[in-house]
Amino acid sequence: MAIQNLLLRMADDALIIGHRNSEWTGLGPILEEDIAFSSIAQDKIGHSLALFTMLQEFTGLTPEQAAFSRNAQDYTNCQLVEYPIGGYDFSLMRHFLFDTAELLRYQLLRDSSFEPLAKLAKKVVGEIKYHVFHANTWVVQLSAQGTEESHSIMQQALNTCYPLALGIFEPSKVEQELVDTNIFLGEKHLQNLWQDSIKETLQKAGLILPSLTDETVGYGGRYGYHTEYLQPLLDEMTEVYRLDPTAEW
Amino acid sequence: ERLAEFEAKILRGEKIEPHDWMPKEYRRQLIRMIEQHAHSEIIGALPEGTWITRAPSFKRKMALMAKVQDESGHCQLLYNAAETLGKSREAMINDLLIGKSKYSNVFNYPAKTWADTAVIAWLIDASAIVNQVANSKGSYGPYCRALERICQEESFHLRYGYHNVVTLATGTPLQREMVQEALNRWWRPIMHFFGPPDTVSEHGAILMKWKVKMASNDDMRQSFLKQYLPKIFELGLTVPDIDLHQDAETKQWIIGDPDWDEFFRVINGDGPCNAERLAVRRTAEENGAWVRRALKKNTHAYTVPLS
Amino acid sequence: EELDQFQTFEVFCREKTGAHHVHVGSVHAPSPEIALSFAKEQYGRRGKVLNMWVVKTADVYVMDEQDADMFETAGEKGYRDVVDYARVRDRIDAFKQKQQTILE
Amino acid sequence: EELDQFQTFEVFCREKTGAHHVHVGSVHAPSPEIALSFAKEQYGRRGKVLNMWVVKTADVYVMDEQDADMFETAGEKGYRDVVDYARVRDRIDAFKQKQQTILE
Repeated sequence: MAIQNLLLRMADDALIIGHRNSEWTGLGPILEEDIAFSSIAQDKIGHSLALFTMLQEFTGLTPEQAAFSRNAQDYTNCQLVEYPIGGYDFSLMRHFLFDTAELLRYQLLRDSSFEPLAKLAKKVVGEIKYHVFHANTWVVQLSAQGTEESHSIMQQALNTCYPLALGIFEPSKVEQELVDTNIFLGEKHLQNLWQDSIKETLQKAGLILPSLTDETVGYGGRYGYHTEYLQPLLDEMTEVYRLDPTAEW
Repeated sequence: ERLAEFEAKILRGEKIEPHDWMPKEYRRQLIRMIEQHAHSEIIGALPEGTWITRAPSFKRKMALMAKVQDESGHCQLLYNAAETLGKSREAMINDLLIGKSKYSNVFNYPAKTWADTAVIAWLIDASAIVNQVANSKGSYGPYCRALERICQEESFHLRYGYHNVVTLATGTPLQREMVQEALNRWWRPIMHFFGPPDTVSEHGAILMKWKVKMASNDDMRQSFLKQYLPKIFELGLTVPDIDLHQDAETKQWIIGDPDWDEFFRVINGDGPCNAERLAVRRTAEENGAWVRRALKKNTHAYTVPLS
Repeated sequence: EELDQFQTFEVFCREKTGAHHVHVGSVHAPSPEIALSFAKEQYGRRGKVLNMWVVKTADVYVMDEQDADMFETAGEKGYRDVVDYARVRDRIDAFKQKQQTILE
Repeated sequence: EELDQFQTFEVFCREKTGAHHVHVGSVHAPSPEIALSFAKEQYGRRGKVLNMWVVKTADVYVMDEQDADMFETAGEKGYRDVVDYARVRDRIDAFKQKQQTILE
């Protein structure tokens, strides 16, 4: 089922990036930013919960079973989201590139023929708009309006993140079916919108897109090929759940 | 003269506001107390924070994230309240990192298992609330207003913690054992949380008169025991204190000696996690320095927040 | 300076000690000092106003209306509110019930 | 080393229920946009916030507490002399007059 493929990769993306960004809770560069970034991570986990709940209709698995009992090769998140949080520059740049795509994706999905997904999209678009507002503000603040030092740090983060971010749009094997059934207009279309959208902020931030070399592009995630970082993340995430998956936690 | 008017105002139950006249000692003691409360919030976020990535369900994960986020939020509110007294936030953070200013001793112990986070969220937040509710009737406006919002948000922590402990205590044998062991580890630090019996604590008297400190350590401990021991026993859990008993007539709970030497040893830096907590805090501050340098570039002179 | 081009100031008052400052309205005035005296005139008359702030309206940054949708879902996050953790009573009673039957 | 301190903004929230913006606290931030984003998270992550203002603390003019006694009389004695108030009064009326004519 094409819709299952779409729901699962969206759920996996949101869960893994929410999990990674939650690692900043209590450790952010500034107290107020710590609070803001944690809210964004919580929203992501909330979105993944909503998507896994939708998937339950098809799979019969509860969100916990779906999320806490799969190994890396069964995960379909893009590789960008599984990388360790690194410095605040990496996490911010990933947040900017990922959430710009996420907002555009949910805006498109408001007209999806798959009713539950259209309903969810309408509900969360406001939240994600704030995520993008937050990301844009910080990228511009630390690049154009920051110091020489912060500008070069952010440029370097963009050089690292941009090739990985292209993995968000890696077409799945059900792409055409999604487009034909008007569930989703397709990753290609989304990527075009995304290229224009990030260009605007990057110009304001005085950052330039890196030139691409094929092997750095972050493809593979949609087909279960992941970096060495994902399995340790999943082992940690499920450490308590695995003590007794049948218990109520 | 001004001191008399100041004390009369407090007696009438009015609040002192940032621009009012106040004795130097009042300002100093308030900054010390609010600063320590703020430090305890940011350091308190660390033991629980390590379990966010291992929370066993979506709701627990989101709730623990929201709880630790609240602790950063409360720290921000409290630093603001202390800043209205004229000490900048960076100076307070600096005093924390160089060990000059203290934080609540209970966070110098490790959260060993998931059940530890449940006991922390319930009983340590409950202890903090006993303290905060008392202080929220104090004399300094900005601190009371901050505590008003903090107490509202803490009510979620308490309910979340209790729900978590109850789920474990009424769950599988493994869960029940895990929460009993956590309770055994945390009981003594919780008894220490309210501070040594009042005869020993030297700040007492003047702070009470100026409504900076609103209740004695023993009264607060007793209020905690009265409210929460019945709930612990109701779940069939025990506490590691063979001398603990309730006085037949006065209904007061009498506790065994929680070893105040250990309390003073740990508060002066010799607990299991003292070094680790400050090290993590220092790393976080250092990692964020480039961000703060970038932000500071285009700002004007610092002004003391208003209220 | 141009006196008859009066700018507006937003006015905030604290009614009694311990309370928050509340926005009560705005005044036209050429300078903050005069704005404060007008504000006292207009808003200080009724009750005993203890403290007053004025701010040039131009200095107030507003989250614009069409961004209000960013706040919309804030209220629905049950996981961080008390309400989601209420049904504890029945779980304890069920547990005590089970303990009872084991003892017999 | 010189501490990296930056400015604060005072935050005012309007809740769904209340009509007035109420002062809820302040945030450290380098710019109004970031201050708004911080304020939304710190003071708007729970419940019923509809709208938010932020103002640089430095832009807030405060009626000093010592002047509080100036207010005390307001409650009892009504009119109170302010030096050039009379001259400024008719100027405001003139200003309002002019506004009126422009509007018509």
